[in-house]
Amino acid sequence: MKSSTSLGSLWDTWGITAILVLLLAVAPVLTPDFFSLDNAQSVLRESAYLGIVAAGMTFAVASGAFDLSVGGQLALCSVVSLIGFAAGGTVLAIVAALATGLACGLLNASLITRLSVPPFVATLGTLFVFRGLSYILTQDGPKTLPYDQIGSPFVKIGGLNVAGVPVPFVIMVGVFAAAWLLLRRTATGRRVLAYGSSPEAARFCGISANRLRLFVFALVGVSVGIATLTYITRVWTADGSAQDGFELKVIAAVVLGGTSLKGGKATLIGTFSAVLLISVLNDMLVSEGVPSAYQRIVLGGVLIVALTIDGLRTRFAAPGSLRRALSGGRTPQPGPAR
Amino acid sequence: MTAVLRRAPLLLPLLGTVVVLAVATDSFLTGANIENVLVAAAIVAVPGLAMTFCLAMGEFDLSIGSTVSLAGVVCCSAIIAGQPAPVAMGIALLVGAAIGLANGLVITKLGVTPFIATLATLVIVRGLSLAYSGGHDQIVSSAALKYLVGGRPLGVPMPIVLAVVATAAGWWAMNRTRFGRWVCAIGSNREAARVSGLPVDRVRIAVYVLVGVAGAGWGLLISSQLQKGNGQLGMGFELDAITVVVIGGTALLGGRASIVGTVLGAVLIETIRNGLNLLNTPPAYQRISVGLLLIAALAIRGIRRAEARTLPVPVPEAAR
Amino acid sequence: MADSSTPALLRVDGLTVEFPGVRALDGVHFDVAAGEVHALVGENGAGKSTLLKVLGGLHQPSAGTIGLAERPYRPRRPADATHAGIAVIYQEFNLYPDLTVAENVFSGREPFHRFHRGIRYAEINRRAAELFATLGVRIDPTAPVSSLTVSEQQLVEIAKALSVGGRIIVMDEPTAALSADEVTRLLDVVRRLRAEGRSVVYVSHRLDEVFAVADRVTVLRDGRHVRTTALADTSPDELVRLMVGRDVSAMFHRDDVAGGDVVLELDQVSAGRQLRDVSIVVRAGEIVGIGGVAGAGQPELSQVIFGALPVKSGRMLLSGADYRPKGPDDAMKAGIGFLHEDRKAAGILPDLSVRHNLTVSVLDKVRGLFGRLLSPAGELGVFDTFRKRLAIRTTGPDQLIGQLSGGNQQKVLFGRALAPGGRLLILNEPTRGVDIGAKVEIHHLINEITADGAGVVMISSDLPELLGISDRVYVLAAGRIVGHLTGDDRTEENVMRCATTGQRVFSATVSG
Amino acid sequence: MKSRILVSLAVAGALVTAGCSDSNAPSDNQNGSDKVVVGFSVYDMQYEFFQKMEKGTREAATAKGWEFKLHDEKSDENEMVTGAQALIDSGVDVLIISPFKPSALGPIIAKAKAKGVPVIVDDIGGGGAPYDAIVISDNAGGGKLAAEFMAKQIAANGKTGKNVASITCEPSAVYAARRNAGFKAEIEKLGFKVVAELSGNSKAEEGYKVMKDILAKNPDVTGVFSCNDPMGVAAANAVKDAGKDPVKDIVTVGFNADPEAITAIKANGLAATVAQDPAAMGALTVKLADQALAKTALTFDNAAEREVYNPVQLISKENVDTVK
Repeated sequence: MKSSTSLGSLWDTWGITAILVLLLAVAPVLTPDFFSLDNAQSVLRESAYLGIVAAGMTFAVASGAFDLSVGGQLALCSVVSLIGFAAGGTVLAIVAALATGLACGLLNASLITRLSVPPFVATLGTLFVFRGLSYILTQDGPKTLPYDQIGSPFVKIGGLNVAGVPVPFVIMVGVFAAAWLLLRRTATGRRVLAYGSSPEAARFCGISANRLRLFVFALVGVSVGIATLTYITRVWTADGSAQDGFELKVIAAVVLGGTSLKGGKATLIGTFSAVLLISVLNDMLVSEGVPSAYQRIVLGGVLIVALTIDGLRTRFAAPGSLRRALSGGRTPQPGPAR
Repeated sequence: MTAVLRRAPLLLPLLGTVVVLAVATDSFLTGANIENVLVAAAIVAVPGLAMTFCLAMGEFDLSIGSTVSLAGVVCCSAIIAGQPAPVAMGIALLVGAAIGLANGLVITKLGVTPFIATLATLVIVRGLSLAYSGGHDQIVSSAALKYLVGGRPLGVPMPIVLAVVATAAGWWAMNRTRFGRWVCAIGSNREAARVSGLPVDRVRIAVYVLVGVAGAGWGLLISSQLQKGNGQLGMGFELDAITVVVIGGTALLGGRASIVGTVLGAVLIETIRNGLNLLNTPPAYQRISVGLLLIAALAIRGIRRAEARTLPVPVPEAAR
Repeated sequence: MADSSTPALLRVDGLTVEFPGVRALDGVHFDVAAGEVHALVGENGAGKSTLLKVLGGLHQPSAGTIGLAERPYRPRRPADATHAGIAVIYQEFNLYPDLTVAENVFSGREPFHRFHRGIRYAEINRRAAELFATLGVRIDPTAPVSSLTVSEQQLVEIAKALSVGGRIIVMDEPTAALSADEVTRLLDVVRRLRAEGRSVVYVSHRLDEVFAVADRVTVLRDGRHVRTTALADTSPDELVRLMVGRDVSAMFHRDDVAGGDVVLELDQVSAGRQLRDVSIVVRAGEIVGIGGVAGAGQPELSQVIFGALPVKSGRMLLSGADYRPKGPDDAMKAGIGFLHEDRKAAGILPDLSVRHNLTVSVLDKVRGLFGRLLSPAGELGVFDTFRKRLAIRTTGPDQLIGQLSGGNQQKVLFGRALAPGGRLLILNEPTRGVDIGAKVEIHHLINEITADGAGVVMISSDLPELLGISDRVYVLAAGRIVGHLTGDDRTEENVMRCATTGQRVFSATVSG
Repeated sequence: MKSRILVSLAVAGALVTAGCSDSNAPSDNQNGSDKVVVGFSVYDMQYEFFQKMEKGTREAATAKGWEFKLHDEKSDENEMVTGAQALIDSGVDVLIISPFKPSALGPIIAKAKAKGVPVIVDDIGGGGAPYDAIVISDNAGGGKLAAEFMAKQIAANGKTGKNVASITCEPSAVYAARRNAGFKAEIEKLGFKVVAELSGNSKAEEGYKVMKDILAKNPDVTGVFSCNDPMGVAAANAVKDAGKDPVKDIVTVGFNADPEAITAIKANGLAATVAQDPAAMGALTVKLADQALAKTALTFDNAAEREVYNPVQLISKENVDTVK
């Protein structure tokens, strides 16, 4: 495909990947057994659930919104999935996870579209609601995959490798491939970008805001449902407190990847690389025995540095883009708008 | 009456909650309990007022919970090191200001989105707080520090005095001074503010410093209650602060702010929390009710807005 | 009046402004005398806006000097311009919708109480009222700006300029969004400013306004100075020639087209806040103009046809069949294209490429082999078709639409509107903010579209365009059709009479 | 575009394939070197309790001449599983773990079993997984001790009120629930009534607020038990701020014997706490690990659950000076 490439657009798509490659290049020096099979598998396996949700979240951010409830969704999906497993084994566990994710997404979507609650507040509210429901379902203690079910195909999802590649990572790659097709090669994906770029213009392109948001938030829910399958089969347990603060990790990965919080621009490759970058960095800090207080400082610093590069680039680019980069504010609407 | 309700729409749900709790419990309407609720509300209202300025500008500060922790740690360890309590408190407030300044500079000079910049400082400042305290409780026994929550000038609990003063100052600053009007101007139309020569970056930095100082103040109040500081305090407080502002009616997009709304939001949240405790409600249900309250508050506003327009004008995205 | 012997108040010499890869201004000279209205004209991209931004302190020149009252003037930030008494009113208003009128007027310069720091509201409200009085208008200083009409917002900008004691007031396309009577009022204000001894730099695409109000005119082309002359010494045709660099014949050309079958019929349609009992007919191959003062219901009318606004009562017919769109997507499926009047806010998709901006209206038709997936080849095909047909100047399909000139953006949006089938086109302000060259091209294009059998509904606040291009004109006033003009009845006087007085004028030749 | 995806995948693939080339990680490292390597996965080094536990474990291990590897779970179940499994991958001979989520021990123990690494659980809970042994404080017993002390102290205070309250941790903390259950059963047996049972989510801030609410609702409570010390000391502060005495008026008892509780007890700012000895627990896990490596049979206090109890002790003003 021919494209008018500039340094800026290259950075948009590949910047974070470049940093990841750089990090991988120095990783063996800093952490000698970084590329041991076990460690590499561990890095790929542990980030799968984050990556899968980040793929879904990329669509939400591309549409100009985000979903703060994914942590609550993950907890609820996990709890319901474990209940499903206890009741009906592998199949029911998988169906329960996916159905719960979809239901959570649809609830968010209907609050946003039917009650006109801004996505930020709607999903902040449902974050509390989903976690509360998870707590209610686990009042007698966390739900668990029993150890004697270790031979069950469901339990195996988390630990299994295919030709040396962890299954959760395979699922994550599959999700990203599907997400890429959805974003770049379907009408719906294009409409998400169009809507994120200019909701008002999109309306006059025949794009229904309600239908689109329904799709986006349902998609996030489904991605959480899929992520649950790789998450719960790795940690085997869940209750209302599962993955506290998950939402901010996911959004950070998406934005770190280069998807604009203003909407309209998205890069799944960037999200993918950002997820791996966080995982690799975390692995290196942990295996080097850096105390957790300093791990936080390093991870936060990386976030700022990566986005500073992006911020500076936008800032000092052509004057036209300066204007848009700053257009947080609105211009007065013509006519008696309100 | 309708005019009052229009300006402070939260009064209605607040009165409703009060009536329900007065009937459902026999301890809600006691002097001790009302004071209890108001003190708790006052403590969250103070940072909420600062956060109101941030949201009026159309931005967020997610780092405030970590500031709470670091300020408490710094203050208490300074007292342990032998500093007089007022000096220690001053140092803590300065640390809060420094965090705010760092946020402001990263956002304005490096062009990092506020959401991400303050998310990063949330993580970093939490790390600093843990590292500085070495993971230990910094335990103090300071009457001067205790005065922040325990003092009763003229018989009124100190947090309420602080909140009243902060509310009056906040209302005046927001609605009657250049600073407040510039904050709303920036939230209303950032590009215009820049082109018309308002000191946009300076105002933004000032707001982040304000939030940083208020966060540190929040930390001092918490440390005053607990007589200690440590790396775990203030987790998740950022959402508490934003929640009271949003429930209070300040537009997420910026441009308009309701100082009184923020205070009422704090009172409403704390009333409900207190009521659920008086009713011995399990914590799971407490979470759900806070979530539903948030959605309900904004849904009512959303529906009202939808009715008010006939020509479909774009509904701006909240999250931008 | 300007006199060559009086010293210039503002003098620009050899001004050059460079952006990465572009020289936006190249050695431009320009001067303004005290008490003069000096018009600045040129096509889009000629450098007018850049010159304005230099004067306003937003851009820094790479070469050249500016003198203000015989002293060097080098603004580094907007505040410098304000201090020097130069007030620039940009095309995009710099207002705060959530703040009051008075707060907007005095923003950044609010007088405040020394002790308690409170803004002196009584003072700014009074002074704002006084400013509006000198402008001869009544606007409540305590009303929020979001409640004002566009023309009132324009006046707030002017009041703001006056309040800084502006010796020189620079207006960029001040009438772009105004209706005819509002334009008249604005020109009065400009004359009033001149009478007070202030200078006005007036930038406009509309030459009739320039001739109505300005003393001298400077023409820019491609970032260079072309000519400065007194208006008495020139003519519109000459100015157009200077701006375009060539002869533009037949500004408003309309091919003769025989009306075909009825494409669209509205029968007593009411919608929105003010559209009431509107009945219109559009035939294949016909251009139907909709005129009226701003706010008479034109956007509502266009949106109701496009399904973006629900019908309250009455009915619509498309080629004789019942037409009840639930949304714009239904309209698009029926082959209706739509051009929004606000290209920037509701037209372009700024983060998307030219190709994707074009194909967004036909995503269902560019499916590839698998049925569900988009076909890149199909999209390129659509792009190539319209690039050729509309002569869109772009570096390639992947160029971001924001990087195109206004005229080319508009052509892309035309392509988007045509792509669904070109059965009926609803064009809101099709040439707003585009330069004269592009304007002529767009008029040609509309002619071609109708020659292919499409019906066109065109809404334009540019009266000469409306009358020059349309076969028939409906006039709206307060949401009702008050006039239907055909043939020789299509005069500016008739339109204005209907639009402003509500007097009903219906040509006898109405049929069907 | 497609090629971009491929490159991106290749980067990820490099992680795997590069590993394959030098993958000779032995599943059984015991013959790798003479030195025993012990891995310790700790709940969260933010907390003093676990800092002490880590110190006790490390000192006992180094005293035996073992190599000590630490992993911090940072209160995150994903990090717990990932890090503990990484310790096993890195070739430790024995794993000691204080699990953030006991119910997430399953996958860790499954991996350890596959590699023949014994697992000793330190406190919190075993989650029903087949670990080799668990050293556990008698949480329910501690709750019972707290109740007995409280009843005695209330009587000593000359109060006749029979209403007490309890402040619990977040609903997911199983070990804390046991403390509360032990307390509640005993105090009710002694004729008291638990009139308020509210969660402070393990946090000091919330413990303070909840205590304020309890005082507003039941000003007549004569005692309050708190499932951890941060909340216990915070509750005592709330009692003081209400103008009452946390020893003489409302007997406030915490759990853990954190330094702040010890300090408070000395200053009459808290009536009592229940001491676990995390350092001793750490040392005990190392002893058990040594036995497990030597394949000697372990002796349990509760063989069914393979539990080894570490005694708990009530700390009040009387014996607080004996605490180091």
